[in-house]
Amino acid sequence: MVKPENLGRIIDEHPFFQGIDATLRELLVGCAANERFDAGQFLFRQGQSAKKFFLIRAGTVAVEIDQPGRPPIIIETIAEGDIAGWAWMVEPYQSTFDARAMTLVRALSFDAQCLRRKMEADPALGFEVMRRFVPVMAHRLAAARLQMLDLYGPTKKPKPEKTAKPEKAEAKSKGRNRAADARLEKAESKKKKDG
Amino acid sequence: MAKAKRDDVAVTVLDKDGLGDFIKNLRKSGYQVFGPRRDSDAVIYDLIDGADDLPAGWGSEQKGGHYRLRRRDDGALFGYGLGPQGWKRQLYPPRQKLFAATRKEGGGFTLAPPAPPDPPMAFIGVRACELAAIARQAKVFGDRDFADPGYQRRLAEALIVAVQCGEALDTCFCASMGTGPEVKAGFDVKLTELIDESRHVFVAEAGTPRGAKLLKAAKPASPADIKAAAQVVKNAEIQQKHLDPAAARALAANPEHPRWDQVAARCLTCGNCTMVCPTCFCTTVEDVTDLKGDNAERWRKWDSCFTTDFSYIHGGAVRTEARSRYRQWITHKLSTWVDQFDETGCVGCGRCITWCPVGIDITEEAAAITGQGRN
Amino acid sequence: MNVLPHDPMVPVPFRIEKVRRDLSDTFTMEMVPEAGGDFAFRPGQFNMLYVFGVGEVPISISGDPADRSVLVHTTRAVGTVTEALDALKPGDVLGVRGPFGTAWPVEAAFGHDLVFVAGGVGLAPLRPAIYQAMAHRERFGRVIVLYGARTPEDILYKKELERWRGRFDLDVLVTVDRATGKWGGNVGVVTNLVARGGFDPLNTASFVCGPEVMMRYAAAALEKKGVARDNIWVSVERNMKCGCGLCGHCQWGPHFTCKDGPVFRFDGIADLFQIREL
Amino acid sequence: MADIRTIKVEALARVEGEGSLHVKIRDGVIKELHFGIFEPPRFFEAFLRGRDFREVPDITARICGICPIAYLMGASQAMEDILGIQVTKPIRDLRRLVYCGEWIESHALHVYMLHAPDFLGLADALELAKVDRTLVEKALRLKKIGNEILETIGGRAIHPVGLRVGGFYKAPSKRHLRALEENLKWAVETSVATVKLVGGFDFPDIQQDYNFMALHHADEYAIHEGRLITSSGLDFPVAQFLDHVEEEHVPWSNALHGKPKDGLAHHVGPLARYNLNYAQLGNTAKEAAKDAGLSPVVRNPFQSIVVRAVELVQVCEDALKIVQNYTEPDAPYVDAPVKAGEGHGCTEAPRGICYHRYRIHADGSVQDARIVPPTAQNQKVMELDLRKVVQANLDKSDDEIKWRAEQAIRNYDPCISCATHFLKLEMDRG
Amino acid sequence: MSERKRPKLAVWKFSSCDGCQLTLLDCEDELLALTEEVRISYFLEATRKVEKGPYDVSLVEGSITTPHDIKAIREVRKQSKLLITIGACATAGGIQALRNFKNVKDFIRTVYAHPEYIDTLTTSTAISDHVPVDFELRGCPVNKYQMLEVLNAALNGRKPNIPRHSQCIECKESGTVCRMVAAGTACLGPVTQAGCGTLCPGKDRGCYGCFGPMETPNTAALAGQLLALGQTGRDVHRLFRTYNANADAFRKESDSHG
Repeated sequence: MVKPENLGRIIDEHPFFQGIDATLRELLVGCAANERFDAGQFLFRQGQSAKKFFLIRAGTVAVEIDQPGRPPIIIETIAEGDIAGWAWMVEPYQSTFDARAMTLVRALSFDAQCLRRKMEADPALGFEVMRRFVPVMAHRLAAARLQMLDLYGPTKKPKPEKTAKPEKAEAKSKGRNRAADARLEKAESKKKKDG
Repeated sequence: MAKAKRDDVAVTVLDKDGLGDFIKNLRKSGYQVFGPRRDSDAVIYDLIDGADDLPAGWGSEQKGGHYRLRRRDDGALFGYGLGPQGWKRQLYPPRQKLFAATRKEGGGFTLAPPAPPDPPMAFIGVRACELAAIARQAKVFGDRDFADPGYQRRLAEALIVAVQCGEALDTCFCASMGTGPEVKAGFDVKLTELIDESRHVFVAEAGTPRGAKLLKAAKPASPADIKAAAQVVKNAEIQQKHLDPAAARALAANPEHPRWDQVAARCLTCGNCTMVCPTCFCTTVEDVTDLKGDNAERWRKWDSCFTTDFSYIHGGAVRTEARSRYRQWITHKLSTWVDQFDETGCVGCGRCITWCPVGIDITEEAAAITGQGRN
Repeated sequence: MNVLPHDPMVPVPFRIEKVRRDLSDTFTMEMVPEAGGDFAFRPGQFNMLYVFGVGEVPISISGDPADRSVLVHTTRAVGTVTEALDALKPGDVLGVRGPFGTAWPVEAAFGHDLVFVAGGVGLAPLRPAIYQAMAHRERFGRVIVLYGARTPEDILYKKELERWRGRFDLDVLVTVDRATGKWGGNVGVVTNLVARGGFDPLNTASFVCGPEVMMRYAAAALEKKGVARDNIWVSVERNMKCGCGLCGHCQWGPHFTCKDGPVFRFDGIADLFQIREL
Repeated sequence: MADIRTIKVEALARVEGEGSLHVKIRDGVIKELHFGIFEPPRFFEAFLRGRDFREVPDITARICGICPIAYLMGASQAMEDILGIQVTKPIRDLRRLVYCGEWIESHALHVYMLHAPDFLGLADALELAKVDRTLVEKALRLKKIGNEILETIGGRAIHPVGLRVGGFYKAPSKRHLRALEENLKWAVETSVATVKLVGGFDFPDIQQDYNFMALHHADEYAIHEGRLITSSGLDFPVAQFLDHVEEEHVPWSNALHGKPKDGLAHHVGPLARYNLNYAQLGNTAKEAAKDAGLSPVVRNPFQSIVVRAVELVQVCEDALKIVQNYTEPDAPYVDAPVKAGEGHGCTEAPRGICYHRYRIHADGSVQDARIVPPTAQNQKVMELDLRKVVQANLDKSDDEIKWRAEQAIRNYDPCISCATHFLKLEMDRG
Repeated sequence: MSERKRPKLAVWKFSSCDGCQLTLLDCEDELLALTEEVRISYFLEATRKVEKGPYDVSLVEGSITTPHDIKAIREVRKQSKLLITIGACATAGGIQALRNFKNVKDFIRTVYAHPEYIDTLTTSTAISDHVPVDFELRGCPVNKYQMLEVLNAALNGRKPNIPRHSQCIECKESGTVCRMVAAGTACLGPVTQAGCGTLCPGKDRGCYGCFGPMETPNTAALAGQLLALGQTGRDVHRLFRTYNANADAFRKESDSHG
């Protein structure tokens, strides 16, 4: 374990805590620890109780979802300067993703229980941590949405004449005439049988 | 005290026959002469054979979405107001061939320039606002890095006979836009029609040496004639409609004004306003081929920012809604045109008001959006 | 009257020398004027490419501006004309009009860190600027290429990016939206890379090219990082029929995208980005 | 074992619309023969109710893309009959001219592109073009001249927009009509040559004893107005059409069979017109007919192609005369106040008489509509012809019989789309 | 002439007047040239020669009005690489779609003999209501130049130059004076797709909408203006309810002036 004074320096240098008040910093240091993960090791796992969050100091972490029978889906990669894990702040304090070290990762971890207790006791600290966390979460959410947009354009051409109309036709057919057509066919086959 | 006039600003007087001879001379000199002519329901600008084709005694009543020919009792040749379309029809035709391409044996293709140009044109009856419109388009087609040589050539060759307005239509607002009613520049010959109990003549003033040459044989005007001609245009200064061009610049700064939705509810996005606007210059291109695909041509066609195709980029149109298309049109016309060409794109002819099937009025919309109090 | 200029609406025939497939739907063509001669352009400019009988499209030039002997275009086949371009082979002829438009101000960025932010095929219009910057490498601080693609299979100029990445004087960071196969690199949008890039925001010029939404967010990320608006440039796409300010289609607020752009300084157009259906 | 042959033509080619033929032969005897029209009903008469009378000409034009003038004009005349409108001479001339255009277009199409290939053993005119391209080019030019007349007066060839109750929306200028003159001169010559050409074809020797019915006009070869006459001796105004003709519904066809009440199946179209109005043909047409070996009475249905060509000569010449003598009307149409009433209109479509009857309310809305197109009237005689043709060719192969039978149907230039419109029939089991 | 591979063209007919396929035969100047570029494989109106599918291009005329039609159009779709509908019937149901607004049984209560012989649907619908369509060519009938343009574009792999904007733009390009403004004539031009060649306004009458609704038709605003010009609600209703009555925009507008 690294000594608290060293942790304090690391906290000071990390952009996430830039400009933090010295007293509050000391409170934080009390909950912090320095950690290291080899490539392949998990920082936390989906479904587990979120006991910590991490300030990534070096290396790359994959935030991913496991799927049976296929390789896990990487949702995003986070790296130096980023925060990993915010589930510790939101009830029921359960991790929603896996966080896997893609390379050697050095990170500062914060004990969630310790921090939550201190935050409740000291609203100034609570506010300060929240103030720094909310933008991170907001940014992460925005980035995730962007990622879903298929921003760089479709690979398949959007045939304007060809697809526009058939889509409409399909939709329409499903709604109205396809169903009507099916009914008719039924009626017809019945008629044949009857006749 | 009468002073001797300089030769190159000869002011003369033509009677109706004189005007007829004038047109005849133009035709003789090889010009295709375009002028006002009565079609069934309107006075249009078309090829004319002589002064007899001019719409003698026809006037027009124009307001939002409304145009009617009216008989005048003074027999005026130029009393029809404004035609449905300006001179861009002639100077920048609705369809122009850009080139023809032919496949070569063994690959590749050759490009042939379009057909040789038509003979030069002469325009009879160009109003002050129309002169301004021609100047605006000339700037678009030649002022900056790339010029349109076809437009430049047609305009350079065109002989322009302007006519001063003796009265304003209900849709006119050239006075607001500073383009009229007085004809000041950009003409070869300027005509002012004078009609009273005793005579029906045209005071003709040359604006260029070419114009002066055409008037050489004509009778000089008397100071009284000149005074009377100057008086004619005064009547046209009384105009119903106003538009504050300086205030209208603020349109671009109001992209979210609720009025856009109101006008969109009325707007048909039919594109009539852009088609009749004498400064609207947008075009699209069409590629055509013969069936075998060995010969191809590319044509330039008038286009309108009211079509969805106009703003199409792969995936879809940028301006899908009527509000954004109307906004594009009026904002460009009155506001961003100034950023682009240091002057407004509107000359106050009022055609967009008359020929809008539902009578949307550019002056009202501009005033409402820029909060100029008038509504 | 002055001498009438050459009609900018008439194309010049170019012969295709080489075609390379970059991605399943993207390809790079090298062409030379059929009648011989050079082709000069500035990075960021575009040409109107005409396929016989089919039509014309604006395509950015993606080659090295220092090499005037060959004209290079990278195109994605997304519509009728670009698909027809895709069908052309070496030896075929197409029509070229241009170059048109404004350029990436590479020289004006001398003395700064230079950050390229590209998304998808948006890397193509930036490539000439990257070439030019590398030709004057000593005039810049750090030079960084941040590139985002949809999947690892959609990464344009993959080999070239590898080559660049191997250089000590050029940082290349690539990210994908979705990791596939053996991808071991970054996952996430390209804007995330901006936050990580080690450049001096107060002394950085940034050239951004990609889909409009991506550019909006990339510019925001750059601003957040501390890069001033007047040090950010973006390349905007609008419908173009003439390429030279005559047809009116590409108007965007007060601008003709074809001649006032496609490269705009961000401070001049940031507000326009916010207006819907402009 | 009985020798049973079934000959089916599922879908007739080179006719307009969709029709079929079904023949059952047992031991060398025709047991069943149905010429069926399976063009689905379109309910024109039903949805015309409630429409404004001014709309009727344009709407009924949509019954048929090949002879829209027959509907535009028949409907207009019926409305004029109600309103008491008499059109002026220039309008009447324009009407005849535009109708000539339709005849030229339709006859040229039928003679060269639909019917002639049968006589030459070819599948279509495109095969003919391979044999004689110039001939097909001439045919197309002739057809185009007809269309040009339609376009000049009506705006377009199919469903022209220029015609209305009382006349025209806008009369063409003298200059515009004059532009047709040179082409029409060529058309007269070419149609004379056409008579000669088709007169030389081989015709199966079949003589039928038809009861012809056609419009008749004392001063001209009747096209757009006249009285109705029959070879059985009837002579009555068009208003009495329904007193003489009734309709019958047969199970194998979507079209009603029109049939005279006097019991004699009647035949309408070129043969009927030629036989009943020979005296009104112009000299050029008469001579062309004579040169082609046609007597003033023609009863061989296969020779209808020659008669059609003779009519081409007639209408090309008529059109030329009108174009040369045209004066622009003072007003393009004649108007009159609306009133309630019943009116009739009947004209000679290229394939025979097309009858209209309407009743309108005082506000101008249609109360009731009745239209009897030519092909419906001919169905009966077509079946009679077919029986004869099939019987005469029983020794031939099925394919040969099929071809002969198709040809016999094409003798009538059947316009099947027209034939079905007037059915007001129940859809089955909704 | 060498028999190089020409694309196979088929022309199909459903419920219609035949006018649109006749338009193909009306291409007098281009017909022979066209047949050098395409192989006419199925076109009953012109030839008894029938070739089996699949076809490269199918032109489909007419609307779907019988149960048999539904089966047939699916088969046509299956056999066709490119399916192009031609005309108002095929793209909007045509004039016979007027039945869609009525109870067809009302039509039938009238005298007629043997309804059991007939098989028909209660509606007349567009081809695209039943199968995917690659391109819809408008008009009642189609314009022959547009038809050639679409075939030409298909042959040459380019986008057809078929505008979707208003008829007004075409009127202005041709220099035709606006009937509505200059004579107060009721006109559907502002909401109708261009392409006919400015026929009705060129003949001094208002456009009656045979090319169907344009891309973004503001029918309500036009209807308001028509009323202001003195048309009655019934007039407006009827004006929108003709050859493209079943096209969405026109149907809705006519419904609101019942």
